[in-house]
Amino acid sequence: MSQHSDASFPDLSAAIKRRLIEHVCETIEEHAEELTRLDKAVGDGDHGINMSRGVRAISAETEQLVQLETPRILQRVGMILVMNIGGAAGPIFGTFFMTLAKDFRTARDQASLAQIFEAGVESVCARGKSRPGQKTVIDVLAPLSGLLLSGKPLSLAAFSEAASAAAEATIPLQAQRGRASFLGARSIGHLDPGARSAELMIKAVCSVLAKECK
Amino acid sequence: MSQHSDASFPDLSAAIKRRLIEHVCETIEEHAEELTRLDKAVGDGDHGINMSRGVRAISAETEQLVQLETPRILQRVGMILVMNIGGAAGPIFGTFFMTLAKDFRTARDQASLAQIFEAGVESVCARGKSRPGQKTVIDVLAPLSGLLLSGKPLSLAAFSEAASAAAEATIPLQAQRGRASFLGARSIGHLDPGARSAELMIKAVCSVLAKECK
Amino acid sequence: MKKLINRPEDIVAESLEGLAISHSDILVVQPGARFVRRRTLGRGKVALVSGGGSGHDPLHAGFVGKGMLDAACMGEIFTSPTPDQIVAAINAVETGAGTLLVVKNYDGDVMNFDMAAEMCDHALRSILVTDDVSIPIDGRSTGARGVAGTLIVEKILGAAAEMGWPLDRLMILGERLVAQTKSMGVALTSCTVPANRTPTFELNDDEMELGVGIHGERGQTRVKLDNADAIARHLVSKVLQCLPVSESGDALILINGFGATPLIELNLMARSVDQAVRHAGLRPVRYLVGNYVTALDMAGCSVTITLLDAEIEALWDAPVHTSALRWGC
Amino acid sequence: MKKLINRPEDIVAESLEGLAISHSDILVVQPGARFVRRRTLGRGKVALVSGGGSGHDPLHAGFVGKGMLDAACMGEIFTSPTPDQIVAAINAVETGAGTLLVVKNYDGDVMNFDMAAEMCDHALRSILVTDDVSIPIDGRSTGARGVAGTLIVEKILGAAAEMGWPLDRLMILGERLVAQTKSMGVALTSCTVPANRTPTFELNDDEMELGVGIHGERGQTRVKLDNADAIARHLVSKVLQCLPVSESGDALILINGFGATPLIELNLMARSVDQAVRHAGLRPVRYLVGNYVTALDMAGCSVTITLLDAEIEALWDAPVHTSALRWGC
Ligand SMILES: Nc1ncnc2c1ncn2[C@@H]1O[C@H](COP(=O)(O)OP(=O)(O)O)[C@@H](O)[C@H]1O
Ligand SMILES: Nc1ncnc2c1ncn2[C@@H]1O[C@H](COP(=O)(O)OP(=O)(O)O)[C@@H](O)[C@H]1O
Ligand SMILES: [Mg+2]
Ligand SMILES: [Mg+2]
Ligand SMILES: [Mg+2]
Ligand SMILES: [Mg+2]
Repeated sequence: MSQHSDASFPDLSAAIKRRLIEHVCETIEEHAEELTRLDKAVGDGDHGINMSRGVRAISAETEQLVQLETPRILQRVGMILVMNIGGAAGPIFGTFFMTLAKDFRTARDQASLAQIFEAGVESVCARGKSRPGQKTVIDVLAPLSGLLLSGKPLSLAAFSEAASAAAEATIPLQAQRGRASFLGARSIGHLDPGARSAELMIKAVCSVLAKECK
Repeated sequence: MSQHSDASFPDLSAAIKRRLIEHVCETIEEHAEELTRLDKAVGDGDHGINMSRGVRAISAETEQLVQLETPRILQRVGMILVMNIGGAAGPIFGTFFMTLAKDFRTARDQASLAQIFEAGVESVCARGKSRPGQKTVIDVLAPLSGLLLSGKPLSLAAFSEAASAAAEATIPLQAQRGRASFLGARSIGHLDPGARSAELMIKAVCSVLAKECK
Repeated sequence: MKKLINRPEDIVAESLEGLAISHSDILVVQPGARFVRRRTLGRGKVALVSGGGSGHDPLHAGFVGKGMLDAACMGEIFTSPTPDQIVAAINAVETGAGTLLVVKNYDGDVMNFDMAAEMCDHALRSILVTDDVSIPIDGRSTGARGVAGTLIVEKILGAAAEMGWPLDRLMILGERLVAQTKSMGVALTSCTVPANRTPTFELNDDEMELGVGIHGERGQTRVKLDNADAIARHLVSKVLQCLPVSESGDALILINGFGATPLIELNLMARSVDQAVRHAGLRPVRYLVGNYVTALDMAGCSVTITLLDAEIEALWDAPVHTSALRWGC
Repeated sequence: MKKLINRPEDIVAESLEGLAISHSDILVVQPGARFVRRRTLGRGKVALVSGGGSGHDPLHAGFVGKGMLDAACMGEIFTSPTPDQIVAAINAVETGAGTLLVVKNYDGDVMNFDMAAEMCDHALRSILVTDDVSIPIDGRSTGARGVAGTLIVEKILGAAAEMGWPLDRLMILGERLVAQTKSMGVALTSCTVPANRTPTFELNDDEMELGVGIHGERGQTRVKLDNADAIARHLVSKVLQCLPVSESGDALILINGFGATPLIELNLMARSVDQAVRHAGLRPVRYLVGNYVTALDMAGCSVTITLLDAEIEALWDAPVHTSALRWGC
């Protein structure tokens, strides 16, 4: 990721913000049926419905959101997700965005971004009483956090690919959190729906940034 | 039907009584699924179940029944049907047999048998507040009564065939009694399940008599 | 067919046994007897006895208890009880003030209850319930069939009997109630009679049967599945066509599920029916919503409307303590 | 998928509206608000608030009323309510004596109720219901999920709250209740989440899922369909393995249908369960049989056993007046 020498990134343009919001929302909507299908296999068959209820609520506020500074957007997006999704996904994704918002103003370089991201992941673990390896969203977020923290220079494409690999890696896991944990060993062999959502959002963000920020 | 000059028929042998009881019961059991299927089309899908519950109760008493005189057998068979079938078929068939029993002792020739049979049909009409043409059991019993009353010499085979023709003739009728009447015009085109039961019993009786009484 | 049962032929007896076990404070089932009676009989009151085929639970056995039925005779699945069974039930609860039979108008029920009545020699009358409005009158001269409205007739007559009304007065009330109570139903599926193992009829995924009874039998017409509001409007308009206009406009509404209809849908239907009934100028002042008069595992519902006056409303509100309906005590 | 609904996205709101219409004497639903509250609040008593995803009707909204819940927050189908919604419900019924939350132990419910609790600043405690015994303990450290036993916890805590018990004492009672209440379920079919239009999973005609929850999700194992007596024996033995031995041996039994199970089958199961429970040396002294904690149109049932002592039994018997549970008044 490109580095800046000033105290913080200059904020993104409203156009890029709009593109980011739109593309994340569109991506989730486009994959809603797949997400529900994944949740039918190991959960209660509503993850796609839940996520699309969340992103539709965000879409409805796009115009107001793009006027805000990025930390405020993250904060508001988190709130919208919490207030509209419910279930497990609402608090999980909502908490993640709201935590990112807290220190986002101090994002300066990969190292500071890594810390912000890590704080987000930790807040999700705390909220869900969960940790990596339990077949949840965290199994996508935690490895990405590790990558960022490693300090190795990282392309958006590589970050994207890592998200996909991490989601994929939930397949052989036995779930220990969320509804899939009720299945015991029967949860093995299925992709975690929440992990797939996290992957989709990360990839949507990376693809917009890759296009717009070069 | 063969004629006797004495005051009444000599009673049938226990062997013939057993054969009659067994064959009527077997015939109904063998056709139970068909009867239920007919009732699924125009009723509540239980006519075969009901009839076989009735004949199973009769079968269980065969040994006692064959010791009785024919009128007592008819009376008892009617009671067993009433007390075990329930629904529409129980009172209908039960009443028929119990009414036959009343005057059966006076059966001497086709003419007296015709009157006994007619009394049976009338008791069913009274019990069911029904008359011929309403797509019920009566549409088999009434024409047979007419045949007997006509005085024309009648073979068991002809009687049997008339029963089949009469049952068949319920197909184009619109039901006006029983559950099939709830369907209005949708009942047209289906064989009445009760009519089919009546046909089967008559044919079973005729076939035993044809074999055993020549 | 998937059901929580042992052998199909034992369903009725075992289910009655279970009912008696879980409500032993109010009910008695004599082993082998195919009727349920109140544990404590009200001496000197008219005995209220009903019954019919099984498969409509909680009707009728679930409505035995204080302020409702004294006994219920349960036949085989969808098969009227037999006369001997009905006589036994009457004899078990009759205490000298006579018996009132509540009979749903089906040929089988009418014939079996008639035969039973002929076998009894004490004071005995019967009320024939004919609330279904879906049967075209042409061709049938024996009147409409009895469906979910039976519950309302049993509850209100039961309250009056509990208050000591004599047989004649109950008859007059019963006939008035039947005239003021009308129902119409719609099925989304048929049901499976356990001994048969397959459903009585099949419906496509986009179809429903309008004007069905409570035996999983076909209805009057098969139409495209519609939404709750449209279904409610249709049922309510059919029912109201057959009801005499009432002065107060007060109505009791029963939204009845057919056995496999989740409560979330019945509650939703209550909203749709409420709108339709109010639109027609009636005031729904009492509601009952639930699976009360069912057809085994049939999905769908019926709407019953009873026109209320102060007397009937007070009898509806009177205390009742049965396994399926309880209030005021 | 066939349901009596309008648009899938309106089911929850329209169904709550219908519930409030048909029980306007005891319930209030604020238009637009996604919670139901008692019409008349008991001043000075601890407020009892519960909630969860919709689709389990009558849980929780059907248990709002005198002697049970003060408010119920209903989320989307099978989706926990959101924190803002829970906070609004708490604020609507809190009268100064504090609030007790009854939460079924699902990650989603726990997280949303936790967030709500963090947003409130008055006295607030929560009871986590963990009655399901089907989940193997290995791998999961957050405890068992909450299923039909929730009804029992809500009824008994509701009675105690109504009698004026303070928050601390309610907490102790609630934790004792949770420890003494265990459940296990079996599904004959899955259910159809309305927005999905097809069932969550398919089962063959000769299969059942053992150890299911109340969301139409897969269970612990898929086995051949068995008869009612065998199913009852299995469920009861699993439940009893997880219950502390009680002194009196008195038990409350809940035979709970999952939404599409006809009462005739549940009554029959009551007989089978009664035999199994007695065989194990317990004395079933209270029964509740019906579709109370459901999974939309899922077929099947669960068995819940609560060990009773004189205090808990008296609280169970105490008057309750909700739309789905009513006695003693
Ligand atoms: N305790 C938890 N910690 C982190 N993530 C969780 C937790 N519980 C569930 N999840 C995530 O939430 C996803 C399910 O979301 P969703 O289906 O919308 O909610 P619900 O399970 O309430 O129906 C799971 O796939 C998993 O990734
Ligand atoms: N009122 C009636 N008079 C004469 N026969 C009748 C009458 N009602 C019904 N039936 C006969 O009974 C048959 C149905 O019997 P069954 O299915 O055993 O009883 P149910 O209709 O009670 O389920 C019909 O096919 C018809 O022949
Ligand atoms: Mg889910
Ligand atoms: Mg029939
Ligand atoms: Mg029948
Ligand atoms: Mg969910």
